[in-house]
Amino acid sequence: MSEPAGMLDPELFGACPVPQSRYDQIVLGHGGGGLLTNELIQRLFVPAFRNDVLEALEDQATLRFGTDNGVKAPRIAFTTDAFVVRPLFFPGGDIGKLAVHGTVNDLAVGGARPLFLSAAFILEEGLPLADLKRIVASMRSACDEAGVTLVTGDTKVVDRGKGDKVFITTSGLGLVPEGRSLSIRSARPGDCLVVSGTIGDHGIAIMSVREGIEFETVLESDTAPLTDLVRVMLDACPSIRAMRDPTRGGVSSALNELAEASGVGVRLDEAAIPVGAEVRGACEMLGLDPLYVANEGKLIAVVPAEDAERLVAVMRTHPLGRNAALIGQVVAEHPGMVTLRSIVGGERVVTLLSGEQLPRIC
Amino acid sequence: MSEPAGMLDPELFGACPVPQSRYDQIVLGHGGGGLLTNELIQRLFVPAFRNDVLEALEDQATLRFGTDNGVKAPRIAFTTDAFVVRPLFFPGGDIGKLAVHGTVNDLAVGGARPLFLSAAFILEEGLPLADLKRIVASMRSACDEAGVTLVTGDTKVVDRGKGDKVFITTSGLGLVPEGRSLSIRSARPGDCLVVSGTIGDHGIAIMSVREGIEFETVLESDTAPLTDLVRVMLDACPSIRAMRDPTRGGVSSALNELAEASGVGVRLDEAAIPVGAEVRGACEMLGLDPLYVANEGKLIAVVPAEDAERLVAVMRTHPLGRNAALIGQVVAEHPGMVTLRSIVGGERVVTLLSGEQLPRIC
Amino acid sequence: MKYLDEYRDSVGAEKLAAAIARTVTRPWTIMEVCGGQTHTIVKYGIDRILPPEVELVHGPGCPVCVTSLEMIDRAHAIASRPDVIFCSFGDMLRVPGSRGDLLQLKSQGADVRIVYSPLDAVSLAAANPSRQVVFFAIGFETTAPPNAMAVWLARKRRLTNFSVLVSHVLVPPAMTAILQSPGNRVRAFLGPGHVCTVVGCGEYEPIAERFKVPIVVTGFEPLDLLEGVLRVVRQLEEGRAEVENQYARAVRPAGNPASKALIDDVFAVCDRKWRGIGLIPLSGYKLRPEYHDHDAEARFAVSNIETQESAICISGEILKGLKKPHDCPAFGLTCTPQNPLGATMVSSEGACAAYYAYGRHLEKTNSRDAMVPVEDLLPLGAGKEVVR
Amino acid sequence: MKYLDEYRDSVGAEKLAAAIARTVTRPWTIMEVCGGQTHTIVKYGIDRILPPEVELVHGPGCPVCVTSLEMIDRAHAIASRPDVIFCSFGDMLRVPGSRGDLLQLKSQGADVRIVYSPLDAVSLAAANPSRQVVFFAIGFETTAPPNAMAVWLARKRRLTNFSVLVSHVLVPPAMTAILQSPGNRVRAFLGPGHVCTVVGCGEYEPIAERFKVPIVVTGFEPLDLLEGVLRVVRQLEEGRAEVENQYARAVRPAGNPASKALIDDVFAVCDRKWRGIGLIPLSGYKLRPEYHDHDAEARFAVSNIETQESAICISGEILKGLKKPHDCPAFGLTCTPQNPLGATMVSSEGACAAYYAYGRHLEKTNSRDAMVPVEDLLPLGAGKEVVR
Amino acid sequence: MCLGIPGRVVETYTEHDVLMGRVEFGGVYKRVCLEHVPDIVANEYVLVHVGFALSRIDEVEAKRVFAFLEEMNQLDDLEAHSP
Amino acid sequence: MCLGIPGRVVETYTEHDVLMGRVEFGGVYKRVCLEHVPDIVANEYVLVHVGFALSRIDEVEAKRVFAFLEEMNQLDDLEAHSP
Ligand code: SF4
Ligand code: SF4
Ligand SMILES: [Mg+2]
Ligand SMILES: [Mg+2]
Ligand SMILES: [Mg+2]
Ligand SMILES: [Mg+2]
Ligand SMILES: [Mg+2]
Ligand SMILES: [Mg+2]
Ligand SMILES: [Mg+2]
Ligand SMILES: [Mg+2]
Ligand SMILES: [Mg+2]
Ligand SMILES: [Mg+2]
Repeated sequence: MSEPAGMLDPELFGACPVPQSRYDQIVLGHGGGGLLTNELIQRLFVPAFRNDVLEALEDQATLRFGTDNGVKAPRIAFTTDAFVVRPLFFPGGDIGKLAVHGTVNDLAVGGARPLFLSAAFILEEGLPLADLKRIVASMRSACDEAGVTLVTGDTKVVDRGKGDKVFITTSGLGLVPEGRSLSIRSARPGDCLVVSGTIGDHGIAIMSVREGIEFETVLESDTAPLTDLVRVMLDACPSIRAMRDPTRGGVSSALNELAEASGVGVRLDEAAIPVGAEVRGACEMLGLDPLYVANEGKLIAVVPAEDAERLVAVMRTHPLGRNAALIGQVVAEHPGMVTLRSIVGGERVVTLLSGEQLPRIC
Repeated sequence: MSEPAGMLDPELFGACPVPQSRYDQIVLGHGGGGLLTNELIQRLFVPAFRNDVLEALEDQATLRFGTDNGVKAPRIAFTTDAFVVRPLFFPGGDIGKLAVHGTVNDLAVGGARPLFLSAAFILEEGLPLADLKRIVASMRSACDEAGVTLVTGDTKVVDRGKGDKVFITTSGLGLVPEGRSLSIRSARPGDCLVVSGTIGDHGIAIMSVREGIEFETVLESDTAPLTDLVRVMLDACPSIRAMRDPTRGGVSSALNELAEASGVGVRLDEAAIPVGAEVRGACEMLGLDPLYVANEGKLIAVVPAEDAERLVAVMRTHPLGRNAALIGQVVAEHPGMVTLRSIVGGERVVTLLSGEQLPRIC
Repeated sequence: MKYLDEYRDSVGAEKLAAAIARTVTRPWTIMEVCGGQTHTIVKYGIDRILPPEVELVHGPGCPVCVTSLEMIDRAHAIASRPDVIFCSFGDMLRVPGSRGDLLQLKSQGADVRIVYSPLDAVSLAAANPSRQVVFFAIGFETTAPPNAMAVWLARKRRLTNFSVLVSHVLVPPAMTAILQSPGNRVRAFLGPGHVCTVVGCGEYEPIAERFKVPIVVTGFEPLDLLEGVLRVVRQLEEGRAEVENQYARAVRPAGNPASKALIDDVFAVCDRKWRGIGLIPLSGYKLRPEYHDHDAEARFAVSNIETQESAICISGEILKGLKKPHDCPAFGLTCTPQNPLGATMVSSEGACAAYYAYGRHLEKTNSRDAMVPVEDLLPLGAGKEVVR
Repeated sequence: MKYLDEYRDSVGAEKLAAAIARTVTRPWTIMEVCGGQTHTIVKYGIDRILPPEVELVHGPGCPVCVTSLEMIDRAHAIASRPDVIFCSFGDMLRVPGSRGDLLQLKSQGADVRIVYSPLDAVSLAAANPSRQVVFFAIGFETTAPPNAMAVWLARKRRLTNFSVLVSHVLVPPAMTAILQSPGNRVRAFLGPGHVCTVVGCGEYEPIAERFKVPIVVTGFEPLDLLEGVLRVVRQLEEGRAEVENQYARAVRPAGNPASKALIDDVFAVCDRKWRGIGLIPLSGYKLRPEYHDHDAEARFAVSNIETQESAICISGEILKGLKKPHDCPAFGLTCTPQNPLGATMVSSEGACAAYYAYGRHLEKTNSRDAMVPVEDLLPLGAGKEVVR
Repeated sequence: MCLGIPGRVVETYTEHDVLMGRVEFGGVYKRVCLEHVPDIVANEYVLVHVGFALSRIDEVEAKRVFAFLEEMNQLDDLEAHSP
Repeated sequence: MCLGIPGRVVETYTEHDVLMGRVEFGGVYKRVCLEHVPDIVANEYVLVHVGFALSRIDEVEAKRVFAFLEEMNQLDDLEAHSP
């Protein structure tokens, strides 16, 4: 997601790297995973903390710790995410499950074997202990399923009206095998893009139970730990160059970040992108584009063209990859940009989500 | 802070490990670092996540990652804390500084050299970007001062009224030198307790600017990174058995946890405990006990008696230890309990804070 | 999905495009009136498969982006009140008034909520008897029946805490204004399919006749639009100027009588200001006096808020089909969906926003240009508020 | 700190303890009336340095723990109202009524705030004219002047949105009740120093005389208490029963005339229920009718809420000095500061809570016993609410 | 203007004397006001805008564009066969 | 009952016709109502309960306990010297 260096040139953008959109306050869109989020990261966080690892803007930092004895130490992947999903319990999951999967997946798509988690809870006064218990039990079983151990944690309580029942921040540690190096910077023209299944399921499941938009249909989130799928993929196809889980901001954000980071163009084929019937129905009804809807438990992989068919075939043997599909190509044209060939043959640009997704009248 | 095994026996306490105090909902006291926090951890979190590392209830988990080549990998300390302090900016610091110091200190008091941090921000709609920028700048300089690098992060935005401007969760990684093993389980009767300076400064500084209690005096928080002090201490006195930063719940919580974990008694000498004049004044005025007030930038060390004097002397050469004092002893009597000899010679028990600290009428 | 997928067929699209190419003999400028049609055109890249003789220009058919600056300022004033729950369609929340948009107001603590339907706002009023629930009733003729139904139902249910801020606009007066503009280039229209489900096709006959323009009432899927263009081009080539109905699966010639009756009961025609265009006589609906009790403008005394628009952007000319987004020097530079200056950038349906999002800007600029130094930006909200 | 540190001197304490030991010849039971004194005694371990002949028993002197269950239920009812900002001293928030404590109510969304001073609540009322600000005016005579001042000031400032829920209690009637109890063992009192700064020492003369008990008005620091005990013991050994003033640095014999006048203006004496003891005639203050407008009980119509206390705990006998916390089978087991069953466990000043916190329980139990199976606990709030 | 999509009526009912219905959109169900399509029966399709049915979808008319495309196909065939 | 501690009056002022003051407690300053200690002057000590001064601390009386302890000391000395 890093931009060409010139874009952050203080000469060009003034000495103050605060986002220069029309907002001088945080709005929901800053958390939407799209353009405003991108601006906040690029203009506020990156300049403040400037260092190579952070600037890579991978979903996880890969670290090597020096040893006393001079032995080459293992590479450790480190990632964090805060989870603020509402409602706490939704069809197919809950905030606890999500908090485990989200962090496990950020490690997995970086090529690491997820091992340890931390969890910090921010609880609002008045939260029923029974709800907390249910969330924590769900986290435990998600940890077990993903093969990780929660080794440290913290709990804070805030005044009623100063929080929203439960927020959970998980951080994760994983081991990156020697020689493995997945990075969103390494996509090359000619590579293929593979998605592991239908897109938009999680975001629409959450929206379907949200106040004001509720459907009379129970749509299930697709949240799942990707550890095992990733293992199968990398075993079969060590040539995979990069993976990303297209969470907030959806496929659009993940691919725009990839295009930016690798300095390549991305060209999607709308007809090839798997979208479930209900997600399509909901998107048509609300005027949303599935490319911008959040996913959990899905990934996008960049793979050399010669291995793409085989990779898709292997993924389809895995329960979490049975709808895997080749959805587009990496191209040399329009670097930093994602385009899409529509089902009727026209072409358009897939930009970053601007603000957050709102149901439309028109 | 782990209890004798029998205390968690489901036969004794029913199958449901939910806290069995009169609260079936979260109240502020659950975050106060005292008895309610303890109950929540012991009855809800520990049973759910049950594993050896977590159950040790150290402020940090110490992990060893297997390597491919069979070489003994370095030991890595891992910790997390959520920061919800109000106001965001207070005399002597801000939430960003605290979020860095808190995590750095949890690593340092475990004997680790702090190296890497992650930060996850939960922002409330309407937060001025200028405030966020100030906080982030403060975090950066705190990182620089403590010698750590922030390598990964996350940002979420919540609806107005569903958060409180900014919450920050930091996680930290540090390297534990081979052979070093500090643990709150290792205090032995005869050991001495050393505090690095006056207690209660941070908690009273925060209280002094809190709505409804404001003083007309600016009290400064003592927040500081303890990395260097710890280094000096361990260099001079490798026999140190344990350290803890007495944050939430104050000295009382830190020592009760130590007494529990090591199965020893703790005996304090009230006259020896350093308390600043203003903190004393504020505590007298509000009816608070400095032993229960939060600290940041202070630590308590457990050291064999023969090294105690020397340790105090060494600490006093360091700016963050200039008021270091020997405040008590580890004893074999009343295991799991902290007692205090009052300035007029009587004795009392120092229990865990029950609920949160409230100013008293009487 | 039935009635959608079959109209998104690439083989059919190719055939229709080929038929258009075979039919057309010289350049024609055709306006699709409706923002939904603009959306389809750019989303599917339809203009790219049309022959170069056919130029599509985008009309003022986005109800969100034609809502006047002062109406948004009134909404802002009402939504700022602590006793009010202010409800709106989602895309209206991003449109900036003089003092920012409603999302910003929400971020500052106002109780602003997105509803899917105006009837949901009525339910909110029933559920919150101690609060004032206000619905921002914007839209073209299409949205008039649901909005009218909300008001009618609130009165029937005696929900005295429900009111609407009405900013309805009508298509035929806007088409007339476009055709009467000096320099008008529009020679034919794709008529607004959804508007016509309500009002029928009859209102368009006098326009076709008076201005000698073919009007083909058209649907919203790729095949609909291509067939609409084909029919328009045939008329143009044959020198006809008739009203045709491409969208007969949804549009009855007489529209929907029940809807028309309800609109007549609740609304009366009035003059209305359009963002980027200005005042068009008899181009909107207001509440009839019988529904005065549910009129938010009266209840919260905001009708004295009047706001002048800035003269910077050319959205008015774009809305009239006289110019294209790329003709604006601000397009993609100081004017982006993040920081829209004019009507046509404020909603994703607006012509400038649609161009920005779906690739026309590829030709001239890069989406990253959205990040510009703050000095280059206009002050927040290009308008100036006048409270009398 | 001046006037504190010098009274916490261990050498002086030793000397006074030695003098007491030299003076005493046989067992005496002395009650310190005031919870603040109890606090000092247990915090500094003073009873441990006294000779075994001197037994200190703890009186009903904690204003928080003697507040009746039904008063808390009334506070609960008022604080539950969305229009109310309910203000209280911090330690009152933890005291459970029939439906939990005020902290729990706050966690459920009520606007409950801690104030340091009643005057801060008046400022809150001025700052929040659209809300009802209610202050929970509890306390002994000591707190009556500040509470009266708050009411007086609110009336003067015409803050019609300020009211007080009054639950004031008076010391002398409680002392009389204790002395009249069958089985009374109290032979002398350490008088309540802070109460006497307001009302003076005169009210205690008739009690000393009628019941032949020495009363030494005593301060709150270790040396104060030890000197108070010494003076009481001297009187007892010499067969005197007088009122003495150990705390003359703060207590004038006539009290504070300005305070007494303000109390008379704002409050009138009334009967009052004490938690754990029951109704004591003429043992409290209520607002005078002139201040009816600031009476929260009337404004929010809560005086019909009456609650019966459970008969489980022996706090009444403890408050009267007839028993000690360890005599209660629930102490430290089903009754803890986390889950208090009775008056004397609810505040850190209460005798049971003080024993629990400061070590007497060492002898019998372990603080970890606080964690008991839920089956063993009484239902939440040991009382039963009766609304007439 | 005016996002409108076709949905299948699953069932109808009245609420506050207004005709309402459960309408399916590709497997997703939503409450829709049917008051202005009073003769609608289950399994028919309506065009829905902001939770309000504007009109019934006419199945015969819906096929017209395909008939037209079919004509063009035959025209193509003709052209292809006649040189 | 009734936490009360001595504080040093730093300055006085009136607010809404009520005598108020800035009072110091070991270096911490707090607003206190002085209306019932009307003759108080700066640097005198007052006994403060819930932000309200109940009485002035009498410096002479304050020393009495120490005089008493002093007497006992002398008594001790006497006892120590006389066998
Ligand atoms: S790009 Fe912006 S400024 Fe230019 S015409 Fe469009 S809306 Fe107006
Ligand atoms: S321990 Fe509890 S139950 Fe027993 S007397 Fe004290 S307050 Fe009552
Ligand atoms: Mg992450
Ligand atoms: Mg993530
Ligand atoms: Mg912690
Ligand atoms: Mg909330
Ligand atoms: Mg990710
Ligand atoms: Mg920690
Ligand atoms: Mg910590
Ligand atoms: Mg993230
Ligand atoms: Mg807030
Ligand atoms: Mg710690």
